[in-house]
Amino acid sequence: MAILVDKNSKVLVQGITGGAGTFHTERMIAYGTNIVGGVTPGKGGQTVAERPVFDTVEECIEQTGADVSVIFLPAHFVKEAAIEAIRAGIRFLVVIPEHIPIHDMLYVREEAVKHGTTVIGGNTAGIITPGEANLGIMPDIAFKPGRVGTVSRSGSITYYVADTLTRTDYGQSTCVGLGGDPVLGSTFAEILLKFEEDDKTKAVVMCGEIGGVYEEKATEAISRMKTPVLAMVGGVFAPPGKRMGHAGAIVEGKMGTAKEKLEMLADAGAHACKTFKDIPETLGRLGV
Amino acid sequence: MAILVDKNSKVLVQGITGGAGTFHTERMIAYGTNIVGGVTPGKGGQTVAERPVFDTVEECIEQTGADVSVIFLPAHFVKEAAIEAIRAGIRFLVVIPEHIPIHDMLYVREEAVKHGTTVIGGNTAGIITPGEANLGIMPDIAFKPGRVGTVSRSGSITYYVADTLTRTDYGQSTCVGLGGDPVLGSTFAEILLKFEEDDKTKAVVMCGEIGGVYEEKATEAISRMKTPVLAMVGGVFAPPGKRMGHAGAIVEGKMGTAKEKLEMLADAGAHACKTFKDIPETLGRLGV
Amino acid sequence: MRLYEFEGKQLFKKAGIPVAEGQLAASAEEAYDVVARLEQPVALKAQVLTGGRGKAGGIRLVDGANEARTEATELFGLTIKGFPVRKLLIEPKFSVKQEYYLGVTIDRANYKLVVIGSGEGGVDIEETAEKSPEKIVRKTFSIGEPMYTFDALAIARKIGIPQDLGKKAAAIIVSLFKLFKQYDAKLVEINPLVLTDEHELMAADSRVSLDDDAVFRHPELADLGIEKRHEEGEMTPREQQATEWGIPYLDLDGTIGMFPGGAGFGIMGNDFIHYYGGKPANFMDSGGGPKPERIAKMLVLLDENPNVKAIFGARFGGISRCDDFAKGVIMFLKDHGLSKPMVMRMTGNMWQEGVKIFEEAKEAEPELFKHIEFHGIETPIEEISKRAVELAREGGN
Amino acid sequence: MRLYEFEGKQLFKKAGIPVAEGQLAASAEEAYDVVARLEQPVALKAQVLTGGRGKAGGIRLVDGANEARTEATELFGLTIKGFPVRKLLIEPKFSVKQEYYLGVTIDRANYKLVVIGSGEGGVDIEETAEKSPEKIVRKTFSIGEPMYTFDALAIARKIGIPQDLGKKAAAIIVSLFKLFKQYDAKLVEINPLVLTDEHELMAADSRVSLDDDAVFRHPELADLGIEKRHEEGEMTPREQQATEWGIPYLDLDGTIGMFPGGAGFGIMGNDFIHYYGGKPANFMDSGGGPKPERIAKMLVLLDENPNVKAIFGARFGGISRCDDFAKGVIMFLKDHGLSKPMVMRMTGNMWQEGVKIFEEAKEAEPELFKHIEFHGIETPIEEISKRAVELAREGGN
Repeated sequence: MAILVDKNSKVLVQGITGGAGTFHTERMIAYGTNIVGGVTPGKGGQTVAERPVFDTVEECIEQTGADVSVIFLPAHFVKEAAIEAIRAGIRFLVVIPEHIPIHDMLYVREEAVKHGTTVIGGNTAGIITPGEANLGIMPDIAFKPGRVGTVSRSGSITYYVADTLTRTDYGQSTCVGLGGDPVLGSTFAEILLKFEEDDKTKAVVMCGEIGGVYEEKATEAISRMKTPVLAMVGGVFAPPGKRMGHAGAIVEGKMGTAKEKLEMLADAGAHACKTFKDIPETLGRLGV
Repeated sequence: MAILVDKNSKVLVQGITGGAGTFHTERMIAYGTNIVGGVTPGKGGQTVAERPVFDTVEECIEQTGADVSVIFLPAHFVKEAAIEAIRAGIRFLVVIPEHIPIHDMLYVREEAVKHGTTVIGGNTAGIITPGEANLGIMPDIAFKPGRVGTVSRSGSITYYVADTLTRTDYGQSTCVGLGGDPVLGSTFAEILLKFEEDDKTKAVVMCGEIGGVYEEKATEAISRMKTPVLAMVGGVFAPPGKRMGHAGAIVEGKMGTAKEKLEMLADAGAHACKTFKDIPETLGRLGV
Repeated sequence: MRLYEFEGKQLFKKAGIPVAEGQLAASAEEAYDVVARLEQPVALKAQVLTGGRGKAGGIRLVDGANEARTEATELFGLTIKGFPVRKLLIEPKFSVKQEYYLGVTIDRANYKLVVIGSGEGGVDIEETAEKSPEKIVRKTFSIGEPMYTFDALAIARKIGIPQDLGKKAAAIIVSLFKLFKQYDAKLVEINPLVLTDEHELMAADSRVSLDDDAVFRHPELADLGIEKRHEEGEMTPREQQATEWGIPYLDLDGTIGMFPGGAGFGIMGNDFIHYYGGKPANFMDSGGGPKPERIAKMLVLLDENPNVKAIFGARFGGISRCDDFAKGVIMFLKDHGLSKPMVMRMTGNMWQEGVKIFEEAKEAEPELFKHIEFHGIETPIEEISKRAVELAREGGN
Repeated sequence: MRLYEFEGKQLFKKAGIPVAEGQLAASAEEAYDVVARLEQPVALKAQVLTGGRGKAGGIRLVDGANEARTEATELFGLTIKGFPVRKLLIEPKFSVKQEYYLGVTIDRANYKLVVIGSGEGGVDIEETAEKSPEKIVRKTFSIGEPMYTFDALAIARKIGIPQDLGKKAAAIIVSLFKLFKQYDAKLVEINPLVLTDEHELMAADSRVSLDDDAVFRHPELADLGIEKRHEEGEMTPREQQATEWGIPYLDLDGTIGMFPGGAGFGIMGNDFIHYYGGKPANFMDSGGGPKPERIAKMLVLLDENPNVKAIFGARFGGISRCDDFAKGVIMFLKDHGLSKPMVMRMTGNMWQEGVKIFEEAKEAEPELFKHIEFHGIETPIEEISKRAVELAREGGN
């Protein structure tokens, strides 16, 4: 078991014929990811990395049975590509590009909720279930199969956490990159609850950072979880970020400093960690 | 019992300060209809027929508890007024004006379905539950309380049918004007099924006419109903109407002549009537 | 409101849908001039607001200007399903490798927009739809929903557009859908969408019907010279008169002048006359809440029609008021006078006021009312219908 | 991308939201000229991309041109929260009977647009929101959902706009909401919306923040002279240099030059240095997939910073590649040379290639690498952080 992707996932790549699309498709295949095809409108009939390319997601699904998609496309194509994937029946969608217009992501999220599709990103390094599937741009070297899940807003933090878990032999069940953009396809809370339901995941490390609202919104989920949650929040020594006018303060409440976020998470029952090496120490103490 | 409106309905009039709005508000009140207020944006605070006028439906509902609305407004204001009423929680909406843009009515219908609101019209004479409430422009003289429901696309046909039922002492439970516009807030099938659930209604007279698709779509409902349905369709001797291009034929199938419509309704179990006097004869034969 | 082919193509062009560069001619000489300038084979296409133009000989392929003049002269002499040909659209001839069908319309029963496509376009598309429904591709949309390129690509693929033209076809489909919404259309069709020997896609014909009730919010149409027009074929003089007066009116071949209230009973009343053995001389609709002047004009149309032997009048006041109705009848009686026997029934909103107006007028000038048999709610409408048939028979003798 | 007040008001005006007729002045003389022409009392308003302008003395009311010159001279000497005043907006003075607040923004946690209104506008709106939440009216919308006049009328009523101005206020609210969507805004605020003694509503200030990532689809903004700009206050020379090179960079007051990969560890790495007793000299982000040239420039910024005693390097290749990273470091070493001690760790995508490039270069020119302590995945990043703190202490001696 794992969450969201495993070796049985049939993965398609949207934007497979582009430079990054082709490069990472080959990497993902080399890892053993079950890439079944790709989509680039107008390039149907071509082949990339021995995988067939289609004009539409619908056709790709018809022909290959794909159920998961990874998007490698310029940011301004993401909205339509994501909506296409969601409507065509993709159940899990990974949005790699960064700088996606915020309004576009609101449309994508609305469509995703309507169809019950899980979306991660934009600006995510992707997701990996070690030994089974690696979707996105994450470096294989950091990961090995194991029993701790991770979810992080930052790609590099994901790598460091995984690296630490690999070195200490905990390994990872699944590592999820939530994404670095201001509006994300999924929230911490949603991913945490998926880990909660996964038998293989004995603990979850969540890594947030200063700014945004998704850490605060995770507290309710954490307080309900039986699976232990370890929490890191970057930016404790960073100067406070900027506010989005009065309206931002009214809608999102107090500016979440890293310290406050960490306190809120700890109050909800998460185990706060300062540096990566606190993670195996905490896991050991918890008997994971 | 009755359907859709009765003496407990709290009715508001949208466009109450306009000429037709004021005239018919006074008529409806004279009939005993429980008109509780009116809405005209910008005219909040005024009084019409001793009823308070508000700027928004929301406020009118807050202050008066209105649950039903009748719209007397120029056609191009109907879309927004109807959506306002539906969102504010009106459960039944009567759209009197004719010549409402078709696309507007599609928006209204979508909103109505989403909120579970019943809409009749546009271009309807309204609805009357004799002795309890008269919403719209129907002439009181034709009606008296009784046990037969009617639903018709045409106002004048409604009056003639009611007149016939009044003269023969059947009377009417509720008479519904479906409306004469090409796209209507409700279908025959939907109104018929409401009559089916009404204890007081012992039979229903439905009056369709040449053109359109709502008669054909009623057959399934009729075949499921226990309450007997009598059907008239106008235009048996009219020249066939115009088709909406090839697309119309493809989407809506064969052109429904009055004769074909009547046959389809009869096949579904409706009792076909040619002239109004066939109605009491049929009711008598059915023992209603 | 149906548009002419050339008007629809103007909208297509604005929307980025490829069409041939066409020119209009309003006379055979103009056609000659256009073709002489073009110096290439062209199609002369009669512009009429009806289908079946091709089968009626409304399209002519010509190679030169002289031939164009000859054929155009013939075309301007044609009347297609009642529509006289007044304009020709002249387009360069093109080769046809394949014909597709594309259309957008409203599915009224399901309250959706429907996009329809087929790989077998042309005049027999309805037959295809009936006999081989699998050759018709449909996709429905809610009114508020956008069409995306991927929706259109899927349609293009399913109707067999060549893969390398998929994106171009998708752009056409998306544009057609946007155009449908932008102009409050009831129907837009490209039939056929042609694949030429040069491997280009082109809209070879246009059919666009807009919602009359929404034209008010599209002043940009008037800028293109597209305005409300009468869409019927040729009218009788009486129909023209009625149209000028704003009264929906249609001549029929019977003897009973129909003077009913409301469109609903306007249609059903005609059936009643048939049931009792008579034949109506017309259809007529008073429109909602007619003023006395309009009522009077309706009666003028009937009284002056030599085919009319008797008049059947019915008014059940709803949005219309019996007092206005009575005033209109009296206006007619005073200003014009009634020369035919007439039986009428009046009831509904304001009937007391209406009856009072009648009675007072009749008391003052009884001779005006000598041809009128007046009834109220006490007489069933069937009796009135029967009586009208009798009166027409008597009058016919 | 935050707009200046006068730019926001340009958008307001285009959208039909009433604003005062303002004029810009870029010098005290221009201010003098404008006020001399206007011949009426005016407000001189410093144009800066930050809040708190009023409290910082950035708004001056003056009655005549001479006074305007004096006050403008003062204003042009001000720096408000790091932003020097370069332009003044000059508007006729108006009376204020009541101040309202209107704003639209994104509720990121719930993925909705939120319209906010209050009957108590002005600078203390956040305090109002906290202490008297009942005085704040909110209405949420899905991104695809239109705002109707009735929605806006309800907001106007609830914030206490006088009934007879309800429709005008509603039009302003609807326009503000449309503007928010039309320009891909993150925030639009009218604070305050003023009710004048003349019983008129007017937007007395504007605050508009647009989504940088969506500016590409609004070329119409450039037509208005609105373009991407640096939104921070005054920059240090090094920050200016970094900005020119397109590198997100911020000077801090420590001694350790931070050369991390990725924004995420860029932030957390700074925490680590603190945890081990050091202080970073900067923030820096390489951006996704940096090319060697950019890597080299990042190092130049650090090496040339006299405050930097040691450099902390970390690269975990993801979208970025270790081979490009290694090439960049070597480019820097060859073209510029490293004068500070540096400890670094490199692993992730293409690490084998990166290590190979390093080793070959080091073998060829070992002296270039003398200040570098190089680590791979075998060394935890905490050790690297500790070592950087040690090196900085040693260097600081």
